[in-house]
Amino acid sequence: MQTPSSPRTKPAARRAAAAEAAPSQDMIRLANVWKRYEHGRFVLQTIDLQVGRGEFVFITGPSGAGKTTLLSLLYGAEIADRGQVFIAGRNITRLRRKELSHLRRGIGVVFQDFKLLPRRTVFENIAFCQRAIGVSAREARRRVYAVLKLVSLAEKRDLYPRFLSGGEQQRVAIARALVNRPPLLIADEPTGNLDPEMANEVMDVFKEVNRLATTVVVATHDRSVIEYVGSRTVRLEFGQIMKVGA
Amino acid sequence: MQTPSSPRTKPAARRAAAAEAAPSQDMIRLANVWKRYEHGRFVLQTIDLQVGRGEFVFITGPSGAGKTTLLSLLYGAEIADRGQVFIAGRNITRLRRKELSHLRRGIGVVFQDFKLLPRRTVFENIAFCQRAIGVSAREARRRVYAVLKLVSLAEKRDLYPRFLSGGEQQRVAIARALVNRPPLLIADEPTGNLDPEMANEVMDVFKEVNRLATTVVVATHDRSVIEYVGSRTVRLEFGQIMKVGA
Amino acid sequence: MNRWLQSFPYFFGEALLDIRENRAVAALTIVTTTISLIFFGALWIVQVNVSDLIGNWRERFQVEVFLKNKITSTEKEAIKSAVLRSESVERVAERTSDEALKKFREQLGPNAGVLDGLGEAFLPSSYRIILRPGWRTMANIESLMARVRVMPGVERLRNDLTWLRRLEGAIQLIRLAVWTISALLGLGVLFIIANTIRLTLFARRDDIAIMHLVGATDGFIRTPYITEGVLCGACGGIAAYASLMLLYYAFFLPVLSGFSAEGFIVRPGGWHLGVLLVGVGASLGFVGSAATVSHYLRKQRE
Amino acid sequence: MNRWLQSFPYFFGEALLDIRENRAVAALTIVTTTISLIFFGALWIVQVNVSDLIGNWRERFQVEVFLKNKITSTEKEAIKSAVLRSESVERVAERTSDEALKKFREQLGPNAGVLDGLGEAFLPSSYRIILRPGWRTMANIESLMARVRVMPGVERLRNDLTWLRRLEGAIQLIRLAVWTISALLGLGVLFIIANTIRLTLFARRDDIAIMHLVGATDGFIRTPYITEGVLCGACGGIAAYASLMLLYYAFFLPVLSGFSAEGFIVRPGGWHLGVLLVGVGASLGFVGSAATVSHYLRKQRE
Ligand SMILES: Nc1ncnc2c1ncn2[C@@H]1O[C@H](COP(=O)(O)OP(=O)(O)OP(=O)(O)O)[C@@H](O)[C@H]1O
Ligand SMILES: Nc1ncnc2c1ncn2[C@@H]1O[C@H](COP(=O)(O)OP(=O)(O)OP(=O)(O)O)[C@@H](O)[C@H]1O
Ligand SMILES: [Mg+2]
Ligand SMILES: [Mg+2]
Repeated sequence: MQTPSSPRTKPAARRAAAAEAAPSQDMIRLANVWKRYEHGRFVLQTIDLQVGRGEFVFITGPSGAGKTTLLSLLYGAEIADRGQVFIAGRNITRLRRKELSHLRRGIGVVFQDFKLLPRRTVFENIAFCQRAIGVSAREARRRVYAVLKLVSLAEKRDLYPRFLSGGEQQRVAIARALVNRPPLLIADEPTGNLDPEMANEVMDVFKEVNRLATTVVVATHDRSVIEYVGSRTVRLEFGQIMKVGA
Repeated sequence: MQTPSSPRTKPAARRAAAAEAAPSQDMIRLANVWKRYEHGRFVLQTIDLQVGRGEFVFITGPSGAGKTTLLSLLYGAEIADRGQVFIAGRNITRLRRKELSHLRRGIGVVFQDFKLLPRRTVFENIAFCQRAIGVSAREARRRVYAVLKLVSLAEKRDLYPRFLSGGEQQRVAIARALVNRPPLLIADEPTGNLDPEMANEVMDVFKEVNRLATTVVVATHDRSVIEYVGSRTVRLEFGQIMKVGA
Repeated sequence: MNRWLQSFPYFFGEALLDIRENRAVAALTIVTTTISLIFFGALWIVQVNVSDLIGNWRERFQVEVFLKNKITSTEKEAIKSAVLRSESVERVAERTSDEALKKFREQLGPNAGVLDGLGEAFLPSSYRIILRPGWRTMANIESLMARVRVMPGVERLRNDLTWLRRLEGAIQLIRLAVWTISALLGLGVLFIIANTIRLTLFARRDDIAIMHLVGATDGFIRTPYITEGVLCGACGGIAAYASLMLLYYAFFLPVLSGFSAEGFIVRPGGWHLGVLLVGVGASLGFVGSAATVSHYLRKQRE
Repeated sequence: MNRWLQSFPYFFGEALLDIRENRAVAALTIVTTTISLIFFGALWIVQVNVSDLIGNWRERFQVEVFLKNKITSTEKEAIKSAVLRSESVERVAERTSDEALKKFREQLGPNAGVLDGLGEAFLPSSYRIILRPGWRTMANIESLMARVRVMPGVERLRNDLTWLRRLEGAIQLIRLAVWTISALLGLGVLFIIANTIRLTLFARRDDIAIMHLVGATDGFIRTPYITEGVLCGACGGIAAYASLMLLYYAFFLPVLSGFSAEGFIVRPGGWHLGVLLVGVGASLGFVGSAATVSHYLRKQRE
């Protein structure tokens, strides 16, 4: 895995890549962040969090604690009600729409519910991400094959998501998050449908990606996965950070 | 939990309920079942499986082994290519469409991907199942509240599924499977999005339901859940049953 | 049936929900249905009025026997009685030379001056033969004319036969056109409503699959969609009726009265038309949706 | 722009995919657009032909000066030169008493027999004044007539003034109707295409959200839908043109030739009409879809 080199990677992402050379800056910085959904109580409160470039961090906590919400702040799907969210040094709430699009090209996300496009095959689901950032059709094909092999799904490439098992769909989502070789990888419960062996394989891929300078943030319930990787763990409970483990 | 008593429970389900008095008959019996999807290899091969009334069985195995496929044979979403599938003594491949509908009213299913109706609230998602089997609106409301409390989601009853966290959606799916008090409960990876404590709580509910004569079949990867319950485990690998654990 | 009635509020509610959530399609469908039914209704109005008009014209149809100037009264009587003997004749009216001139003057209108100073009796007198209704077919008329033409004292015959022939042709043509276009419009509406229901089913395919999985029967699943089709069709009918009445009273009537030189009055269809349009709309809605849903559910089974 | 062209196959493919997957709605839209554009085209044909027809009538418009029987040739010359002096007159044609009678006979047709044996010269001779094109307005005509009416030797004047007045009114009315209906039809098509795109967007809302999340820009997301709108509109235009030509050559022309006693020929629009219909359809498609997509994406942002 290398830093992003796609021809259309634009200012935000390029700056992010450039800043990697200066690791003094954090990849993620949340300062006193509060978040609530319409007509609800605060789902996140007084969140302070820093993740350095090249770090591997787990977010854990009970169901409904706010893990998914916290992650969605990082790629701008939700906007904090109070506080600041900096990604690669840029204040994400201040970005214009186009800038946000370009920033997102530098972030790979594995969604908890996969969010695969139902009317596209496995191959197209992943290739599409490459096309959207302007990679040529040929180059995209090459990269998609490579990443599908990584999650042992090369033979399923022409199937539609609905013809896949739960775990296979999850691996497609993982492959899609990896294909753009993003400087930041965010994964929400990426092993919920995987057996322990497969889960460990995926974690091996994440560790490898991390070794090649990608910052990794994983939300999970799965204690054995956390133990397997053994990196920093942030525990959320009722929307607040409880303790920062080793 | 009691045996099904809804006014519209029809022959198939009623017979199933009646047969409960004669536990000599199996709830589930698969005899040399083969199954493949169009244009694919066989996903299930030579499956022989018996589950007695009132049993609690785990199905486990790696991603893509065929667990979901096996379960889908039990409620008639898929039809075996070879072999026989008996549910409560009835050959499911022989049922006419209407009979199948009535049989399904006696089976609660937790789907791996939840299958909640997106345009209905949590409450309606569950109440709808009761309405479909002809329970009066009032009675349905009472039962839905009771079952929502069981999965700690009473306060989320008026939200749409997309406003719930992954674990909360999963618990709605569990509540829906329980609300008709089915003689047979089938759950596919029901704890994939739940933290270990919540997973154990759900297993406590399943055990309680099982104690009240419901047959329970759970497909899962989660070893801690299997250990927590400690009942019979069937392991699938590449579409075949490998070993039957204690 | 009783249970069906009991569940009706549920089905109706579901149908309304579907329409609300799919309101873009529903609106499109109702608008297209309305337009089709407007044409259908307009055709109906046209047909009714053309039938009336043609009835009128037929009523006025007659054969005129011009008599020689020097005809004897015996000859005149012979002609009259011969004509009256024919079954197809209702009555015979004599038109004297003076009356003919007066009529001719009327026809000439402002140019009648050209006749001034001409002899009073230069136009021949004639018998106008009024035919019995139902006997005004071409065959009858031709045989009557053949008989009369050869009688002594007859100068020549005049009739509206070519006109009648054209009229009959026109009537056939109009009827054919009306039926063809109506059938096409009906098919169009059927297609559109079936399409809407197909779209709704498509949008709801996950819901329907889930409903099946939890044990709902086909009947339970089907009814809201059929209700939706009937509602759309009926709405189209109501809207079409309202539009036609509006068009008629607000636009057509004032404009027509400006041009009403012809004394030709177009009547709208009245409440019959309303019932017809709503009935046709609802029926097409029922057939279209029932067929689509049944087909969809049958396909699912396989 | 260059990149846009490069991506065009992708956008076009996506648009076709959308149309294929949403073919029910697309079909409905194209059909409705086609119907609207058929009416639009028919109106255009009607307007062009009515303009021609009216031009024809106007061409034939004239004032006739009937001369006294005992007019002197000096008076005749005085009248002619007075008329010719007027700017609005193109030429003056004399019609002798004989010619007038011949014309009258022609008009009477089969009934011309009534004139047999009358004096040859009982109709007055007259001057027909043919007006210069562009000078055939009511004001000009009325002033000319006022001048001529009082001259010695003039019996009376005849003109088609009431007819002209009616015609001008009819032209105004038709023009107004054509523009109003065209505008309404255009709005209708706009609404329908916008609706289709809205439906497509609705069906694709998850896709669009996911595309945004993985970093696709608005432009990238927007273009396939706009292409789809333009395609639908253009297809409607093509279909409408084809239908109109078919209607004209297969149905209207034969029927009309049966009734062509009037010598009145309706011309179809030719390829101009085709270009017009496709252009209007595509433009409406562009505007409708672009507005809807932009609105949708703007709403998403909030
Ligand atoms: N779009 C939304 N609108 C309203 N409330 C929401 C929305 N999304 C989440 N919530 C609520 O916010 C709370 C936190 O949700 P979140 O998805 O962040 O939890 P989580 O930690 O990811 O849980 P899980 O482990 O079950 O996925 C939950 O109570 C949920 O009901
Ligand atoms: N509808 C389908 N059409 C074609 N192939 C399918 C279909 N559903 C599943 N498969 C294939 O069948 C195999 C078994 O799938 P199944 O869903 O039964 O696995 P599973 O054991 O439930 O896996 P997981 O633990 O990942 O959910 C997989 O290889 C999958 O790709
Ligand atoms: Mg979550
Ligand atoms: Mg599965």
